[in-house]
Amino acid sequence: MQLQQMYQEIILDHYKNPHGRGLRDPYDAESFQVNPTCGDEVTLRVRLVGDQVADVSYDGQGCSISQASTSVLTDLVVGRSVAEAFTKLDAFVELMQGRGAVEPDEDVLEDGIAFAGVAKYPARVKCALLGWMAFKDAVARAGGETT
Amino acid sequence: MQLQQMYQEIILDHYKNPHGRGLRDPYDAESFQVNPTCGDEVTLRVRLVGDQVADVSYDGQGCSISQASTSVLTDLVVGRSVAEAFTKLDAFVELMQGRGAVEPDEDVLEDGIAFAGVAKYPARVKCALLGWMAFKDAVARAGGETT
Amino acid sequence: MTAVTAPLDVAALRADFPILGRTVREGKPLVYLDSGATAQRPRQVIDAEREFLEQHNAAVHRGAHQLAEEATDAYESARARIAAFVGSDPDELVFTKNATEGINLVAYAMGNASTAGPESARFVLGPGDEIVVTEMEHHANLVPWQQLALRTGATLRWFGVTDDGRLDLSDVDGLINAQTKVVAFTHQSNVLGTVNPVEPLVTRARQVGALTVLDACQSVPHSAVDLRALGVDFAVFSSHKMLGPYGLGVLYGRRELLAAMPPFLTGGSMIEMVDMTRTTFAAPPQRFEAGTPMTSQAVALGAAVDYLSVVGTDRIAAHEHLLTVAALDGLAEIPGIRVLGPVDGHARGGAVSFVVDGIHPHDVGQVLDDQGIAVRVGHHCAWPLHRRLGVPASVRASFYLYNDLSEVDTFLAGVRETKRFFGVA
Amino acid sequence: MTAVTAPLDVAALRADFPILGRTVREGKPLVYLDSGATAQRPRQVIDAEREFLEQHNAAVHRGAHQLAEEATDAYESARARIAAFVGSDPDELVFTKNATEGINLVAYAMGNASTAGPESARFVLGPGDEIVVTEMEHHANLVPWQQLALRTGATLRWFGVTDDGRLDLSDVDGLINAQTKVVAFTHQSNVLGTVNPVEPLVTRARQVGALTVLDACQSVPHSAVDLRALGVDFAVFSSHKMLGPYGLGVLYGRRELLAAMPPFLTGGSMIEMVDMTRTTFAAPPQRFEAGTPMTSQAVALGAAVDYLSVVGTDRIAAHEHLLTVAALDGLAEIPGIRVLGPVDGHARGGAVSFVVDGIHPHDVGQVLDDQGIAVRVGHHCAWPLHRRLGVPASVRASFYLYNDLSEVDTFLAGVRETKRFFGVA
Ligand SMILES: Cc1ncc(COP(=O)(O)O)c(C=O)c1O
Ligand SMILES: Cc1ncc(COP(=O)(O)O)c(C=O)c1O
Repeated sequence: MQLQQMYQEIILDHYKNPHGRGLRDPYDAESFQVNPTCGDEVTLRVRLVGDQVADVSYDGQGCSISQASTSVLTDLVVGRSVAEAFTKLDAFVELMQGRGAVEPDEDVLEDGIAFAGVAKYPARVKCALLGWMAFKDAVARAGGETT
Repeated sequence: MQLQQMYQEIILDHYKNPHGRGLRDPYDAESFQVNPTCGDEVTLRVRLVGDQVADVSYDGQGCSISQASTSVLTDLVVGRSVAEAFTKLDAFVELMQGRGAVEPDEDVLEDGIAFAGVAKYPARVKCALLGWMAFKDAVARAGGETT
Repeated sequence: MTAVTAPLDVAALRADFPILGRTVREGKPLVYLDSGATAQRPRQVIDAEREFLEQHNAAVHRGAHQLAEEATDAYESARARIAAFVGSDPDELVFTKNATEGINLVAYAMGNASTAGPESARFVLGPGDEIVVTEMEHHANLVPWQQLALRTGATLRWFGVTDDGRLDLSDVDGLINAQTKVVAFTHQSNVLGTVNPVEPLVTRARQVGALTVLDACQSVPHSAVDLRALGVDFAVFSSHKMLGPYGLGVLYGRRELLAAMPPFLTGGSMIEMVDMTRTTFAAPPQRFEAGTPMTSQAVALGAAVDYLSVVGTDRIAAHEHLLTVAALDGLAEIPGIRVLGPVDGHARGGAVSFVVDGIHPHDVGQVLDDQGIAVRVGHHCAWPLHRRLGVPASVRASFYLYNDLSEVDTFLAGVRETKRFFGVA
Repeated sequence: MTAVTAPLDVAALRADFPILGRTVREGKPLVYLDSGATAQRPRQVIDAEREFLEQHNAAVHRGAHQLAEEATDAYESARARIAAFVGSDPDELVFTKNATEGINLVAYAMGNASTAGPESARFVLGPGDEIVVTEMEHHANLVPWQQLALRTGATLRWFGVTDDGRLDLSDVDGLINAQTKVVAFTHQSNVLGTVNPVEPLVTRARQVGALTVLDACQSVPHSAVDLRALGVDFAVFSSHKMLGPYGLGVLYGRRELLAAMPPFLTGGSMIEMVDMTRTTFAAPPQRFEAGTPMTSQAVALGAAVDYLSVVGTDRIAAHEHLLTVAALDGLAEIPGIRVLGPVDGHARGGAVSFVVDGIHPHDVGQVLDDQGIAVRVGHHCAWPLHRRLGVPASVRASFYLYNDLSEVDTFLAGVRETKRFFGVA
């Protein structure tokens, strides 16, 4: 069964016990993203302080992959500079679009490397990226400097 | 060559020397018909006196088949009752739509039997019927009784 | 359901479908339960298209050469056989690219009626007029009407859906009233399997002079449908859901309506006369078939309806009924499963949608896929219906003539395995 | 013309096209000179579609199962290769059912702009605005604009045609002016063969802020076309004229224009969110691809552009040039022939239309057909052009990569035989 490659323990853990879930104030910008084929959706808020990502909070509904990847996202970006966060975002997007051929860097992606198996299932890549796209959009709306 | 079957001498004669051609007054109704694929067209007038087809006059442009069949039409219907004319029309339509399987009745169709070969070429059937459809339409417009 | 027919020899049928011999996901035999999205094609259909292309292909209705004659004959013969298959005549059948285009065609033609001649007056819509749909429509039979309402100022209204997945027909006379211009509804839900009663809606629509548009995408492939007997004004269905090729849909329209309706797409082959400032249009069905048609696809759909006719639509319906009941009964035995729509086989076709408590449909679909079982997950282009039933998405298994009871068992085992995998009791 | 390329090995190519081995009319070898209407398909293209259907077929962009993944990959890979073939990117390429739908799509989307959001303001048309076409357009690039003018109150204007079949460009600045919203014109005439200069029209249209729509139906199949380099805003072409299947056309649109343009056909797969009262739409190209797409046809067109690329579009153009010049020179030697359009090979493609003094085109076509030569007769969906040139109809011979010089000779002999048969000196 290839299934374990996709549903790594880490993913299922984040799914069952998501980090940072729930919408919080204060925030600078909010983004709503939807996956039009399955109706999964996420509402995500960012709070920037200076060039730091001070908080990310979110709510939504979706599959284990989309929920877990948003949970991992908050672990990876909160407390970092926007530039660092975007380095991780780029690495995560590259991993997910790599069709399983990209070797993830654990130093950059930490728990995010667990999604390497998902990249082999193109239909699920969108799920994995849903929260990340919301984060990218919210930072842009908040006027955050990404470089 | 199957070609001679289609282009019978009679057809070519009518084509070169069409009968009854030219638009004449008086008339009761006029019909304009066009073949949308090739742009061939005919304008045809009928004059009814009582239940008789007193005159058919026409003008237009088209291939040998459409021109000759309109010429034959005038020979067949002028001076007949509308009912007789429509008997001939029905016989001609049946012949043309018969794909070469209908045996034409010379007593009814006279020179019209020369078109039996045309019936084998479905793309040309419309040409052969162009003037006949104009006649049918013009009689209907003139309020002629067809039975 | 017609139970008096001989059962299908599914093993023999399956041999006609090359793809069903495939394995997926490291050697698992393919269990294809996604025919509601698109059916697979038997070699008879693929061969018919190939034979046409290799022997008779040419532009239809245009050339005067032998190939053009043969191609035109093949194309129009297909139209006649497809028309007969749904109880209509060839001049009432318009070929479109899919069912979606067919519905858009009617909606846009109605929009165009206001700038067309007086003969199309009955198609004109404006503020105060109403368009009626249902809450269980596929987006294809909802969004075009929303857009038509937006463009014309007409109002969109709809029949609700009951908790058990039937149309709420408690206020037919209120919803379809003197203001109503169109009533558009599905014959068979692609999510719930529900077969809707056509008669009361058509009767009421006729009383008030409204046009009826039937979405027959899920009924025509799976049962004997006689459009003329149903009495609808328009109907659509899609070739690719009934063993035919992609890129072809069918719009049926009653002869006198097609004759009065203004064109939609314009261009070659649908004209009568053209000059730089003005164009007049051909008679139906050509009026609605602008440009080079889907010639070889129509020929192939002709072969598909021949195939379905030989197997027998009643036998297909009876066979699917068997599979559906087996699936419903099996799912009922698994705790934590909620089936959307009718839970028994009465007036329902072979689409079985469900949710599993505690597991997202995407994740259910993934575990099934891992076992070679192809189902569909998501809202199946019926988002408002899912919202109405309180779920964001669902898993859908849908059956066709080539599925058998052992596949239903594999599917049920797969659902149980999904629960085990995610540790849901 | 590029003469530095190696000549085509036509005999080898012909072996790929099963239909070319056929005989017609009592054993005459088929001489197919009607590729301007529709091209024949090589087995590589037919095989690619079959392989897809027998191994990978499923609904794209929807399922989460393995077949759906494979089908989506095949479909999108085809889009990417087709985009590269015409110098564009996959997200700028919309699949339609034919080129005609592509032009209608742009015209209807412009019509819809008035009830869409502010981002589509630049597409809005109304009284006082002008649409510019040419007198040599195919009906597909004329009637949709007439209808748009009719619906919006805009005015249709057009470039005339000179006696020798070129666009009359003496008043570009007058015709394309501050009122102009769209300039729609053909790249290569399907009747005259004339290749129109794109640059001056695009330059002027840009000056005044008008959109350009290029009908590339007759150029893309026969030569190397780089749409981005041409600088047009939109372009259309048809699969079936370039060795691909029926039922598929391509609309190219510049990224930022597609992004701002409101949808045309609505339904499944083109939405973002749907509820009963309101729908938002997906990003391009999906926004313009409502319903189940022409999946297997796109895969097959992908194989067709692969085939054309291996042969080489420049070599194809050079080869057709050779045939065209031979046909023109040969016709010039037969008394009583009038060729419509350019009589030499300069800036012209391989469509050769003509009339024979004293013999109606239908009758010419019939005699040619009797000798196995398939040409087209009629107005070739360019009725205004024929009227302009003072003829009701014409005979058209059109060439493609699989034709050879011996077929041109057969054709010329056929024309002479026609004159003999009808006794015309
Ligand atoms: C120049 C031109 N434009 C448009 C078309 C229309 O293409 P289609 O019929 O494939 O939509 C054609 C072919 O018929 C053509 O030759
Ligand atoms: C009920 C129903 N209506 C409409 C459609 C749309 O059909 P198509 O995508 O072939 O246009 C479908 C299938 O997707 C359907 O199931």
